[in-house]
Amino acid sequence: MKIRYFAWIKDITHKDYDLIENNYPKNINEIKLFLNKSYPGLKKHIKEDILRFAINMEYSPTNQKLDSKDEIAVFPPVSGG
Amino acid sequence: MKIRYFAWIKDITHKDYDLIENNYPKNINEIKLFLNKSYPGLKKHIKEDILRFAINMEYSPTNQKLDSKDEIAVFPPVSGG
Amino acid sequence: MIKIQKKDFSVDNEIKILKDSYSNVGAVNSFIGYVRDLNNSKDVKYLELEVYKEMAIKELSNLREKGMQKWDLSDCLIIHRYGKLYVNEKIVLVCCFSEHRKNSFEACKFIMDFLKKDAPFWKKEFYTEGSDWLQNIS
Amino acid sequence: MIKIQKKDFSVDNEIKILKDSYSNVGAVNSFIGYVRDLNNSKDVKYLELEVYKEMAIKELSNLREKGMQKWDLSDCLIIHRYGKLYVNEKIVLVCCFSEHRKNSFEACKFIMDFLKKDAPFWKKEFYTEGSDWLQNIS
Repeated sequence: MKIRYFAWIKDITHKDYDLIENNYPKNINEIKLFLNKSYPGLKKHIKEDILRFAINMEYSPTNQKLDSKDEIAVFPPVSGG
Repeated sequence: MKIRYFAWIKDITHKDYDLIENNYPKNINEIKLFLNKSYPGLKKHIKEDILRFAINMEYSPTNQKLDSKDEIAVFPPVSGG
Repeated sequence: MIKIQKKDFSVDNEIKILKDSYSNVGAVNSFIGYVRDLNNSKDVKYLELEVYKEMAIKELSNLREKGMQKWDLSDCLIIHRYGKLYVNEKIVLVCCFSEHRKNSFEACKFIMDFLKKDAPFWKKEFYTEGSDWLQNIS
Repeated sequence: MIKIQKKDFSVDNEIKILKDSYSNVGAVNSFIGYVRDLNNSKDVKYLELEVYKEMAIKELSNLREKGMQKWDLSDCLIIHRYGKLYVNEKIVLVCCFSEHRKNSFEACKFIMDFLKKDAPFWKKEFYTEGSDWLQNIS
């Protein structure tokens, strides 16, 4: 499973992505647990429900089941246009 | 007084404008009388209230008083844009 | 800026001339109107667009002024062509320059609606056979 | 057509490429977004625009498809730039092609509203001193 980071999320993770081979998160809630644990700087943003998540390039319900081959994206509110 | 004609009004008047030196119409109603008399082909369009009138390049109320130096324009509904 | 002209125009150039003066402008909404090939189920070959030029300038200037004030625009450009115009040619351009997008959209729509209703232009369409004067419905 | 690119574009050229295929199109509404010199009362020097490119293409393609269907457009073009963009440079272009003007206006507004809300782009503004990541409010 690949978890990609964008914009100021990267300023906190200090990397573009994580690759998880075993015991990968099974849904977005487990992704949040993983992030809380790996990047304490993200904790308050997760708590304030600021982050957005995409599964395979689509906004998805948080309870959607994840597969080991999925690409997850974690990013802040967008600012395009 | 100059009375100018546009679009298919000209197909009926067969001219671009009339110049009236004496006894010029004193308001738009008198313009209509003048048109009815000079161009019988305009009668039904005047009766059906299809024509639009401008005084010195502005849409104006029909009872506005006209001056001998005014430019009156007579035209059908517009179709620009 | 109001331009009533026969010749074609470049949207890029026309916008650039004005945009360069306003670095606070983040939004430009534009409308371009074209000659269509089919109208009232008839094959259009070209249009003859007649204008009451002096009044068109006055009318469009008033309309532009109203739009600028109501939506606090930095600038507004209206170009309307006249003469013989073939299918696919541009007829009209309205560009509204504002800080944020909402105002540029609303002002442009407002100006187009009233331009269609009041500006003294008349289209005569020429078909494979015959011709017709048009009238704006909406 | 969706384009996510670094380089600038010509509005005339981009419109012409599509317009030439649709002689029944009488109306093109366009929105251009620019880098502004002042934001949150700070002097902007330039932006760094980041994109999640694969998702942006997917998201904008869906949005374009929705707009095309809902307003019966003949075509729709969305260009969004990324990378380093200076004040007065174009960021985004949305063009909606329809027979009559009402649909082109409404579709363009709809697409811009959702692009601002959902498309995965992020602006980092660089000021005389310091920088800030932005967030779209409306």
